[in-house]
Amino acid sequence: MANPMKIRAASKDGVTEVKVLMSHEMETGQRKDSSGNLVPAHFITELTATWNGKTVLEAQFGPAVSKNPYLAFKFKGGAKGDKVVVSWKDNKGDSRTDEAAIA
Amino acid sequence: MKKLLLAAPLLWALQGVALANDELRPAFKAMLDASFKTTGIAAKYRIYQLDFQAACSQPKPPPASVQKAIEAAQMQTIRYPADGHYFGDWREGEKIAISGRGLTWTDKTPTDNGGGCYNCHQMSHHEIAYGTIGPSLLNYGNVRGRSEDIIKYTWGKIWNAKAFNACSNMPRNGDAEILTEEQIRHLMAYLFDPASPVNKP
Amino acid sequence: MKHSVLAGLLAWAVCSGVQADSATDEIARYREMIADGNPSELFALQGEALWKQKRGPKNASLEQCDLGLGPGVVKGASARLPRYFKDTGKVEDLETRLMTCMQTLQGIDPKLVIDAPWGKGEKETMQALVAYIVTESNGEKIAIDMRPPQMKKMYELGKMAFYYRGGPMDFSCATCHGDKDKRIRLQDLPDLRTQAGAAAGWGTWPAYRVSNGQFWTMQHRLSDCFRQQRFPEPIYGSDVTIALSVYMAATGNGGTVLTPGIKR
Amino acid sequence: MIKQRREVLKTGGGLGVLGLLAAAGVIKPELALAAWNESAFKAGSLEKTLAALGAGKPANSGDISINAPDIAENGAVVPIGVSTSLPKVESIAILIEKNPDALAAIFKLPEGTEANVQTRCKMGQTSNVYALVKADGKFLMAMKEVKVTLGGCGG
Repeated sequence: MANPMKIRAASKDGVTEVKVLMSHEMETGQRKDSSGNLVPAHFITELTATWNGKTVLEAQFGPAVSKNPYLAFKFKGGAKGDKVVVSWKDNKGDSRTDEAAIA
Repeated sequence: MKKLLLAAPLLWALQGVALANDELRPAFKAMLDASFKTTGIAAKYRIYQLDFQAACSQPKPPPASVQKAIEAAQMQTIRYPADGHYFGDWREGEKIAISGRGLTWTDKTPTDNGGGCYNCHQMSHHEIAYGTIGPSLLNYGNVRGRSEDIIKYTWGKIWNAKAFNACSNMPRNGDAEILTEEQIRHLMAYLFDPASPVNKP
Repeated sequence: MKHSVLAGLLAWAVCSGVQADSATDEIARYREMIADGNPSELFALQGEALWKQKRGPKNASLEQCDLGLGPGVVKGASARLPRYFKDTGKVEDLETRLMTCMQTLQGIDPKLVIDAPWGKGEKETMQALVAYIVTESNGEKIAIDMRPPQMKKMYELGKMAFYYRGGPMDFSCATCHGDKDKRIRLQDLPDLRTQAGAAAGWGTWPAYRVSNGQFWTMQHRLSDCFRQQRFPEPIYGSDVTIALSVYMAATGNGGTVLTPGIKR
Repeated sequence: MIKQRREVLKTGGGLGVLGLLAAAGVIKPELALAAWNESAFKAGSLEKTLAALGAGKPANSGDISINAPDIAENGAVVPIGVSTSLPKVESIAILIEKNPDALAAIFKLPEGTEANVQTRCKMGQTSNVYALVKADGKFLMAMKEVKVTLGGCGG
């Protein structure tokens, strides 16, 4: 199972900033291992972020996004204690959902 | 007189260091023996020192007389090209200068070690990622000229830098068989060729 | 003629100087940009769970582990390591102390940690635990207790190891870390002989390495230094690694702990 | 490997039906975006990627800014942020010209989300980085060069 994300959400002057760190290899499929075999591609393809059930961001990633991806974005609204939920899925069908309360 | 006065405490200080080290030397040797193991081509015997390595293992360099003796001995190791050909292809030289690979426990048996030159030296007009442990070699051929003396000196310096500076930070590329004669020729071309990016902006 | 050559030389000297400075500034900007959002946090998250998780033949957690400030105290512990531990009669760094705790509390054989490849098996556990523990010392001062004679001896041995030249490239630690304001490629090299340099070096490792996406413990950092030095491989947790750690940490005493770091 | 895939691409095989339709301009790219946009992520060159995204040849815009360093200490992690003052932004894409496949990421921004995203990308070498913004139904673009340097020791 995939490891948890680290999500930070902070609201200031009516705008919530969300910062997400995801634990993922983001393997390009073009790298060779020590014995010379291609390591199969394994990367997050889609990500969705919601605030109180409303979608605030949809993203699609290619394998060029760095290992252990980082993402930061801002949306209008959000009160302290509101829930921000982030979900991703990868090209092998693995997925992960985590949440954080807005600080 | 003044000199003498200054020299005395300095000598004591040196002796003090030497004493502390001497007492601990057996413990230090035992520690190294117990702490390292052979992995891949990096055999354990690499922790045992050559004489000049030992002499250059203090916070301060050894006395001038010791340095002179080391330099003289190391000078004997330099092999100049038998056929008198000092220059190869600067393009190959650039690759060798850029590569820092070779001789670690994750490397295979070496035939294509890097020179690791950019770790310490500025060289090309175009490469910004250069180290500053050694002096800048930018425009080397243009600045130093291309006389026989400077060519021989440069070859010798690459082959065994310790012949010119006993405790130099620079590896003995030829003497320690880090680079082949062929590779050193390429590096020489990289340094001297007017068309090389070292000399041509 | 001579003058024009000189002028030309001066021109390139100035230009290259400017170029190098702006490159250094840009690298500083790059580092600033990646500092926020250090993936070490992902490892720390796992480490905290592992600290509390019952594991090993004794099915126990590490919550009673004494890292030097008493059983279970994690806050500030790594800022005071390495230290001399009376219960083992040894100077231990964070990782060897954790191995002691894993053995005594959980019954996990230290060999399982020592023999595992980096980032695999019990070394993966170790790296997560370390990420968690060093995060809990962020912002503290490096405070190595140098009173025990065992620490003094380790410091002297570490200093000897620091200057010890050997291997096919004749390198010592001091070759790269024994002078001020030097860099290798574009990476600044901390001068580990000085308090400021040692604090900057010791105080920012363990760290997440962006080049390979791995979290490196101090043992891993030191091992790779020896690899690049073309030395043989130091055994995990061996005395040479502890001695060098004591030398660095004690030299950096009073500096600020900024762990976990994020490095190239 | 890459070459092989490009060959496949030329002949049209290997593309999802949806991707094919999108590439042919039969359906709107937005529809393809609902699922992972394989045709765009595997399009290869910048030009082909822009085509696969239905962006054609977008005009440059001074209202888009790319927040990335001039020099990256390591190509494995290059921080790239895109922000714009353009109104009605629907999506933002990050493209890296010299990567095997130019497209790195696409962000779809619902109303209320600011046109300001940051992520980190891999760059195999020094390259131009493009930010493609779709605002009010129109594609616009900005560009910035990022130099990638080699690291110390053995690298």
